[in-house]
Amino acid sequence: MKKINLDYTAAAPVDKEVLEKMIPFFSEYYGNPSSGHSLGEIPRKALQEARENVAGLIGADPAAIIFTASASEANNLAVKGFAKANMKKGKHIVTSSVEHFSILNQLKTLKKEGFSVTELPVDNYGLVNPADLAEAITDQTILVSIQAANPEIGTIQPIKELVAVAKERDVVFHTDAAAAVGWIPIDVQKLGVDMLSLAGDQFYGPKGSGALFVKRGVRVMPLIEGGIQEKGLRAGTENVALVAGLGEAARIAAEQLEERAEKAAAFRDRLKESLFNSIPHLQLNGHPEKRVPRNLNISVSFVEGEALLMRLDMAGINVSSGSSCTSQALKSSHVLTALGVPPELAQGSLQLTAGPDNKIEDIPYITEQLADVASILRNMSPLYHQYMKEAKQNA
Amino acid sequence: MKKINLDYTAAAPVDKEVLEKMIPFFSEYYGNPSSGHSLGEIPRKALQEARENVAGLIGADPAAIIFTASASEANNLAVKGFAKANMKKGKHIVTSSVEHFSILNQLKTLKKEGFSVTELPVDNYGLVNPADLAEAITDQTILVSIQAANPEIGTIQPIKELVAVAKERDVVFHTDAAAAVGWIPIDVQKLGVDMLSLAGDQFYGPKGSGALFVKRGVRVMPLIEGGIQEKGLRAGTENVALVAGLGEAARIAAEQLEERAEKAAAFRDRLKESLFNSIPHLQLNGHPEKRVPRNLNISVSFVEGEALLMRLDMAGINVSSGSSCTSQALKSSHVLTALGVPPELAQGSLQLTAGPDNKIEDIPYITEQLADVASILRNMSPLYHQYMKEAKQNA
Amino acid sequence: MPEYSDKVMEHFTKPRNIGELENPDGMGEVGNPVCGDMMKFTIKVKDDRIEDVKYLTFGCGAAIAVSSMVSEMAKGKTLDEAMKITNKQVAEELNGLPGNKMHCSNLGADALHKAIEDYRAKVNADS
Amino acid sequence: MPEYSDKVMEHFTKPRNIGELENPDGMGEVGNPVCGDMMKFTIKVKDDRIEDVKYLTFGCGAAIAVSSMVSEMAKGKTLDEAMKITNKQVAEELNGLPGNKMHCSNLGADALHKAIEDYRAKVNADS
Ligand SMILES: Cc1ncc(COP(=O)(O)O)c(C=O)c1O
Ligand SMILES: Cc1ncc(COP(=O)(O)O)c(C=O)c1O
Repeated sequence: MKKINLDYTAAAPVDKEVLEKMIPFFSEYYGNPSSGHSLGEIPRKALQEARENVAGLIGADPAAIIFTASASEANNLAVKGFAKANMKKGKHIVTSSVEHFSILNQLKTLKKEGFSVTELPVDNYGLVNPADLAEAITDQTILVSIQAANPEIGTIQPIKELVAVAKERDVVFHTDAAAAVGWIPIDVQKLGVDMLSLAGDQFYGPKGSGALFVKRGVRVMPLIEGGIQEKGLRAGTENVALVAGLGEAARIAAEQLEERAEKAAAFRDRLKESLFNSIPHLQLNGHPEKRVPRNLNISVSFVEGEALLMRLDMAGINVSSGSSCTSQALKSSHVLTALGVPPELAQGSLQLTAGPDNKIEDIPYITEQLADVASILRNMSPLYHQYMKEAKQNA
Repeated sequence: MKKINLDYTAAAPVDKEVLEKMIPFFSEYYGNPSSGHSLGEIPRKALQEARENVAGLIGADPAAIIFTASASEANNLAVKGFAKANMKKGKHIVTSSVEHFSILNQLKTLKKEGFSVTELPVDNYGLVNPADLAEAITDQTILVSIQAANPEIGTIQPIKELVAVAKERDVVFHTDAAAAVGWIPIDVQKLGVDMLSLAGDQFYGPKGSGALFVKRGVRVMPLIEGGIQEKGLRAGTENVALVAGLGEAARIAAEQLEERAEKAAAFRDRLKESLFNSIPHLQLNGHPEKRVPRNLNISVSFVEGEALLMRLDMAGINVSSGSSCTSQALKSSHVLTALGVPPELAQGSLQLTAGPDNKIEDIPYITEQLADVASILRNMSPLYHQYMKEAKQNA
Repeated sequence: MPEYSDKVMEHFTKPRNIGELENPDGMGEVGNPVCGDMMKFTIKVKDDRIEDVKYLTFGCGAAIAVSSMVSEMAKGKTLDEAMKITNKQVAEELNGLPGNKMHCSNLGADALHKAIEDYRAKVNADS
Repeated sequence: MPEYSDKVMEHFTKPRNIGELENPDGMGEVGNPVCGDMMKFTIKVKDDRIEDVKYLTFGCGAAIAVSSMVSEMAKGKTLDEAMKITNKQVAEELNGLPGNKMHCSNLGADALHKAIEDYRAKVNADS
């Protein structure tokens, strides 16, 4: 059976070169970068090299990069860390309704601690309107946190415009760029952001590798306190191997960004065309153009996502879904809901992310399989039967 | 030149078997354990297996293990997480003066947030007295956090006795066991602790792998919020490879604990004997018997630790020191200070930790080198010249 | 999905008795697309026994397997017997369901009972 | 340590002019073991020039290299010239010191100046 992964947002293989870069730091150059003796030397240099490569990918000063163990950690450090350090200036934070849970859930906690939070709405494509941000900012606002791109629907936010609005009011701007870095050009200086989160595993680096860019002068409090690693912003013996992997992944991503993006977009566009041509009653979720190149998100009317996902899995095709049954919290995608996608279409949503192993030649197979699966499930769907009855009556 | 590492607390090589266990999860079984499709299956099983192995090493229920990216993170989750979740019951925390900075520094932050903290003193060997704990606990006390063993001087605390005192007053007990797990038998049930932190890299697992045991019924708030991985206590895509490595390291440690401990202690004891027999003016720091088997800590009178460390490094021997010049924060060891070690002896302290590559046959070389280095540095030390003058005058 | 039993997978992959009976004697519907699962059961009754049963299901793997299982369990049973089928029994017949699926997807018995009640209400109305 | 320049390492490894002059013309001491560094300079002065200089140092690699460097810089200089040697110059001669060592270990010029002042005080007291 063919094996076709279309769920590279959930997880992707570590790039071969990246893994090679990492391996020696486990058992060979295993020293602690903080050691005063020579065993610390090579690991320390590896950290510095990684810092430069990660900084290079986003146009930052290497000294502004704080390594973390995930994008979730970077997001928590950025938002809670900034809120804690700056609460005397105000206790209002603005975000969007389509953020990742690692932003939204910590804001719930901050609310309980006396902060107020404004969740900006998005349009049908998932875009935040800068005018809404302008309206939301008050004298109490200390932070705006809006994602660079959405991991589920791929929509790319107008960060530069949003930053301009925040800067007019002297408000610090954080962007969760985990779904963007490595796939679209991101330059912290051109965008003007003060903080930016990224995740190594989103561009073929290892899981458990992330980073937060914190512009010089922006004060945040550490989540993990202890030693003064990462300028005191993140205690704990540095994870040299994974950081080296993150750095190498960043180096390669910077080099190959355009090529990767073009390849992914070409595949994604062809797949979309093929699916929409062959299968009736599909709907595109997210923006038709302003989306990360590897992301496709569709809703298959009348059927539920987990059932689709399972049947596709049996056909060797891996996807994910925004249905409630596939979510950890048993709620259907808050992102699709924020876009105004009707509940039954949110339940039938599929997220397809192109990755390194996807071939244009596989598109007919994927299309055929999804067509089959959709038709099997529609045939047992009360919603589909009802639709067909109504269509008949109307005819 | 011989290369002899005696600084295995700072860092140790990942065990070969452990690394082999990890490798496939980077690029082959790279799936996300939270995925609804088959790519998540093997990673999910690996997590579960690791959870069982880590639990097995400390006699815990696998469901009570929360994976973290370091002992520092585990400590912060335990203390701040518990404090946040239980502050309505009281705002007093008891700890000891010889804890790791990942305990002490977060307590400084909690103090600023209205908590009060009692740092129990230790005796000349570094031991906390249970009677002192009994006296320190008030009606406001919600948590006691005392380490199982000290990483620097190796002293093992009487945790069982300390827990008994806390339990009499219904106070939750956390122990930072990062320097103990893998080297002395640790059983959370026999000890009676409610929370326990451990670090994979202290028993030949990878850096960036840690865990917190949280007994059923003990409430903590997450530091990193977002997805509901690790029962909602630690958000972020699971770091499957490193967790698998931690699990394998735990499995092997459980199997080989006695053998490893005996081997390390045999080397350590012979080394100690040889050094004290050959070099005048040495002092042992920590307890003569109640110490982790691999740890030796001595002070070389009249000289400073960084200079010792550098000259030993040039001779191929790696050690660490509690001198202020070798610390990140440029302060001499708070542990040695708490023991009442005089400042000049704290400056001249050396921490020697036995590890997998240490051979009894190397002890004469190590002794010779340290004797040489001590004598070179003493010959240029004003303290030594003064001592010799006084000795002459007294003779 | 890997948490599903083989029996669940077997019913999900090859669901029995799919469809909608024409002129059913009883019809029962539960759930809605918002919660993610929806089932419609239709039955034919003869001599107080369920002679035939079919269902349509919008829902996850568990919901589909549960519908299929219920239809098999119900077929041939007297109405009183069928009314005694519980969601818990259905889950047991399927060799268990993942904890988080016990509530939201395990509604098959409810739908069946609704269909039986619908039939009984009609019979009562006719008599 | 790997942050030390080659020049620092060279002076640390082979420190020049170690010792304590007998009957020195001037003696200067700075630091103490609590802060981690301690230096004792002794000088012989002839014709207002530093004819000989020796030191004893308790301290880290930087402290030892600094002492050695200062002793080399001072030897043969007039007292006025030697008084103009700054800690910053010493660090520069060593091709730099790590940032965190600039303050605590870079006290060699201070110790030298103290020795010169000690000599001058004695000369003044004698005259
Ligand atoms: C935009 C965004 N933020 C945060 C995260 C969290 O990443 P992690 O689970 O690695 O912490 C993700 C994960 O995919 C993401 O896409
Ligand atoms: C007792 C103890 N606690 C905490 C830590 C912190 O470990 P890490 O730096 O891996 O977070 C250490 C490190 O050696 C330790 O020995």
